[in-house]
Amino acid sequence: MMGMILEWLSWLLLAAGGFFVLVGGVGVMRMPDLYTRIHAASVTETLGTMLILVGLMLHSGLELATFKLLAILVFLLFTGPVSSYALGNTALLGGLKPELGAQDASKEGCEP
Amino acid sequence: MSLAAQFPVLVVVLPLFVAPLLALLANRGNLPWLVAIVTSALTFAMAIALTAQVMQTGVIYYELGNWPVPFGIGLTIGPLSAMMLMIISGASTVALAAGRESMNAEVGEEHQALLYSCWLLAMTGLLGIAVTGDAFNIFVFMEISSLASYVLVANGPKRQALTASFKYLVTGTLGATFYLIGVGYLYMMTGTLNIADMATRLADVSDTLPVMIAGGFVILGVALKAALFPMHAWMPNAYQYAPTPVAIFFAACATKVALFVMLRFQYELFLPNLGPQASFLSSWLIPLCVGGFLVGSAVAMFERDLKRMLGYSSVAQLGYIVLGISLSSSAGVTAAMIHFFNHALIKAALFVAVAGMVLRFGSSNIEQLAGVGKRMPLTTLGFVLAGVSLIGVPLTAGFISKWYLIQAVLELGGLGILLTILILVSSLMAVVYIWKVVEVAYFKEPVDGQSMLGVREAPMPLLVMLWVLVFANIWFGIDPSIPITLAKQEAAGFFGGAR
Amino acid sequence: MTLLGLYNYWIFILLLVVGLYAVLVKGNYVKRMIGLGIFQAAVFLLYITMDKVEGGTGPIMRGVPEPGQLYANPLPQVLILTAIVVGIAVTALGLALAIRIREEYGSIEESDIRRQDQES
Amino acid sequence: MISLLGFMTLTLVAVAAIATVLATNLFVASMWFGIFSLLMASNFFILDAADVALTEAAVGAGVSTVLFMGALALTGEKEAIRAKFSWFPMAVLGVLALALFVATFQQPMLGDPLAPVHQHVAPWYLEQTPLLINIPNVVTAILASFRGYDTLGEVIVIFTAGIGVLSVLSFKPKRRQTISSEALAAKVRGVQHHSILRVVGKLVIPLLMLFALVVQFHGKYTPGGGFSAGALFAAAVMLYGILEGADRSAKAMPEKAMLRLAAVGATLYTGVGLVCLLLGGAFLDYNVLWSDPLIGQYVGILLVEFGVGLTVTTVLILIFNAIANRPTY
Repeated sequence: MMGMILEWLSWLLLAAGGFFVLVGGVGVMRMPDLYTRIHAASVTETLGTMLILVGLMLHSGLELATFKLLAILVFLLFTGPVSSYALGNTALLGGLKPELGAQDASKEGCEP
Repeated sequence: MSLAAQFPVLVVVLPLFVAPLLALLANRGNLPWLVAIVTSALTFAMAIALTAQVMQTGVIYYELGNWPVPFGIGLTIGPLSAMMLMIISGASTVALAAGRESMNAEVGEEHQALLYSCWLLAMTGLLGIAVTGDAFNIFVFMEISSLASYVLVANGPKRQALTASFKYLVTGTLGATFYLIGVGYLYMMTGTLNIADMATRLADVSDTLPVMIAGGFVILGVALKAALFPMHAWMPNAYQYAPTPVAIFFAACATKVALFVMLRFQYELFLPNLGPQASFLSSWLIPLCVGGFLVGSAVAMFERDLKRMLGYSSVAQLGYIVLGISLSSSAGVTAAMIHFFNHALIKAALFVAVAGMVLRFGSSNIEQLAGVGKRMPLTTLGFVLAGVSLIGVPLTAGFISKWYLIQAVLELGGLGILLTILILVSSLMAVVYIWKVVEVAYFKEPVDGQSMLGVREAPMPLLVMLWVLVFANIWFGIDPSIPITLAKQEAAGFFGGAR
Repeated sequence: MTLLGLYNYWIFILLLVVGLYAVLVKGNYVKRMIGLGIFQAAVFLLYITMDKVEGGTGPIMRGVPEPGQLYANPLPQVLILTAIVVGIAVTALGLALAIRIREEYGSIEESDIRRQDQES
Repeated sequence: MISLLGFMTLTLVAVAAIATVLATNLFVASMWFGIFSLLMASNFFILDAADVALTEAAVGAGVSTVLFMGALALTGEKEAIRAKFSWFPMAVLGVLALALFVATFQQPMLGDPLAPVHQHVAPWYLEQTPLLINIPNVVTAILASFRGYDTLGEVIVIFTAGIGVLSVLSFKPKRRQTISSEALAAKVRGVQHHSILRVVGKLVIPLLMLFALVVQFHGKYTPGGGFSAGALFAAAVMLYGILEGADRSAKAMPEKAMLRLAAVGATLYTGVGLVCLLLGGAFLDYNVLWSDPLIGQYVGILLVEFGVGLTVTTVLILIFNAIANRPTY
């Protein structure tokens, strides 16, 4: 019985993770400029991957593989957001102005 | 095990062991050069000992790591491999001995430790190919010699050396990767990598298409590495812009090792097993060789730069060797092997003479070398005698190889006569471009701007090496017993069924 | 079923053509190095496709292997480990040459370099 | 099911390759090349080639992308766009592709156990390794012992590339150098103040180096070995160089020391072979290294793999430092 619940739970998590990866993918296509795309991509990176990894951990039960998956999860938790930050920071330093901000600012006439 | 029994692997491992240490030497004086030439001379001595042993006892086998051959890597040294070992290590020793001063002139003091380390690595790669019996191992050592050769060419004095080296890198890597694809297909169909073992297992799959494609890829890859006619653009460039001692070494043996691989694959693998299809592969090469030696000699006639001219003449001479290989007959193999040996002697002598002239005149442009005959009599005479051997006048090594080539070609009947005429035409063209240099050297007055005061005879070691090579040319013209016995032994090996 | 069986070879052919096209046609030296990289990666794919055995795992025999266990063929993997390092060695040298050519000629485009050579 | 996944990844690989060639901005092209290598590595893993996947990921996706970035910083970013699509080479390649395509129908299917590849040499390795060398990872056994001569050639190839890049880049450009590389790095550090990145870097780099050492010395039991370990260690140093500035990574791993260590690695490998020679065995015959041949093989492979790892690491760091510290024009 316990195995059944775990099985269902892991399939559920995997499906949810898959869905969020899909959402992230569509978001990256639809967003206008780099900065908004980073938001969409980070949805895939953090939420989608986490759900899939936890789903896999439940799937493989208490073994060495689970610990390895946990290590990957922690590693991704650190490097995922940092790489998005690095991308955004370098883009800003590189002189790429965020698109949406520019339109509202020009309407109200203040510096972006 | 006695030391002599270890020679087959030591001949490759000695330079391989010394080269990394040589890279660490500080660039003090000519210490790197000294280490390089001592190693090269020792390797040459080992190669001669191996050749003597092969001539008595036939093929030498050596299993690395004591693993049985199809599972481990085995070294097989037959007569052809022994001759290649001698040519490679001999050419390297001669080029180092003759080229010290011109290397100091063309490459700065601070780059020489790395340069001579790359020189030894290039020699190691070539020796490794000549010795090994494993198809993938040939690829690894081909990469070692190629990488080291790109670096050697890139060290040339002028900036064009860099683009010449880059083109050589792209062509060489394409060739090596085509060869790798060919070996991949062969491995896919036979399941083994050792060439001898592959030959035994190829018979039952020989009619399938992938094996034909494997043959095509191997021949194409090796032709790219050997600068066969349509794909030869990189070679004259590389010889012209590389430092001259490097040109001596490469002209004598670098491209010939690729032909050595072609000969081994053609005669050991494709001919006995593929039957009719194999002759299709080789007959496809004949028009390329004819194009090679006609176009090569024709372009050489109009070339202004001496080294570039000799580069194109090398394209022509390699055309003769590939013609010998593509005849797929015992006489063809003998002719090809003899020309391996003689061409190394001729080209080494020519380039050593050119090195002397470039060292004293500072440029290899033929017009600027006017009056070199008067100022550097010994060097120019050496050049002329080597040129005579290139043309194939009797009593010289060139004549012997042309003689055996024409004998082999005539076996083809009607086509043979046409080929003989074409060979003679290209020899006439050789006369023209050698005469062009002779005319400039002896009968033209030096260009007035040129101050002839500083020009004196070439340095002593260069002259000694030049005349050693010229005498070798003449000696092997009169008594070609060594190359011929090796060639006959190898041909017997392929066709006699001894293997 | 043949589609899945031979798909690897078809992708190998496609990569071969894409890599060769980039090496032969593109003028930019760095782009040609990338093309060379793709061309060599295609060869890696050809070798590693050979090693797969249906129902076999990686060639690691931990502990006493139960008799029925099939293993992938280890030999192509060894060859490709060597070929990958050859690829990176050639790429590194090619890029170093491209850098020096850029400093000497001011550009790494085949057309500019040929023009400068003809002028001098 | 797995081969369906393989089918997907291979299609992605083809798409990535075509995108790489079509991209005209070279930074975009080298990014695509990194993605292409990573997809290729995942495909290798699906084909049961774990060692190759690890090496391809570390070398293909990691090191070569960094080298391309370094080279592009010193050369032009944009590619001269020649719009015309030249037909002749494409026609020749098309004919070649057609010939190869027709040949594929006579080639063994993917995963076919009766293919000639699995008949002759491979089963011997799988049977004999537990008896002769007794280490679980058969790939490392073949790499270091059965075909040790190949790997020796391999170490020399990577060493040649190292001294080749040094020799080519040792010619300092003649034009006046406006700003020294140290000053340039300090200026860049000032502007980009990657403080967050450097903090996380300090966390990740030691872990990456530790993982590289695990891969190096655990290579007999799990996928790994000299090549991938060397590439991983070099990737860690490159990450340090990128975050902290190339002059600091050059100070941490000076060129002279790297060249010496690379030479030591190469001669260590040849030295082990020669020792076997002197002890009476054939070249690279580890059985004679110890009284019991199995331990001899173990010791031989350990030393040889260490030589490979040392040379690959130091040469890749050498190349990175040489390219990253070259003054830009």
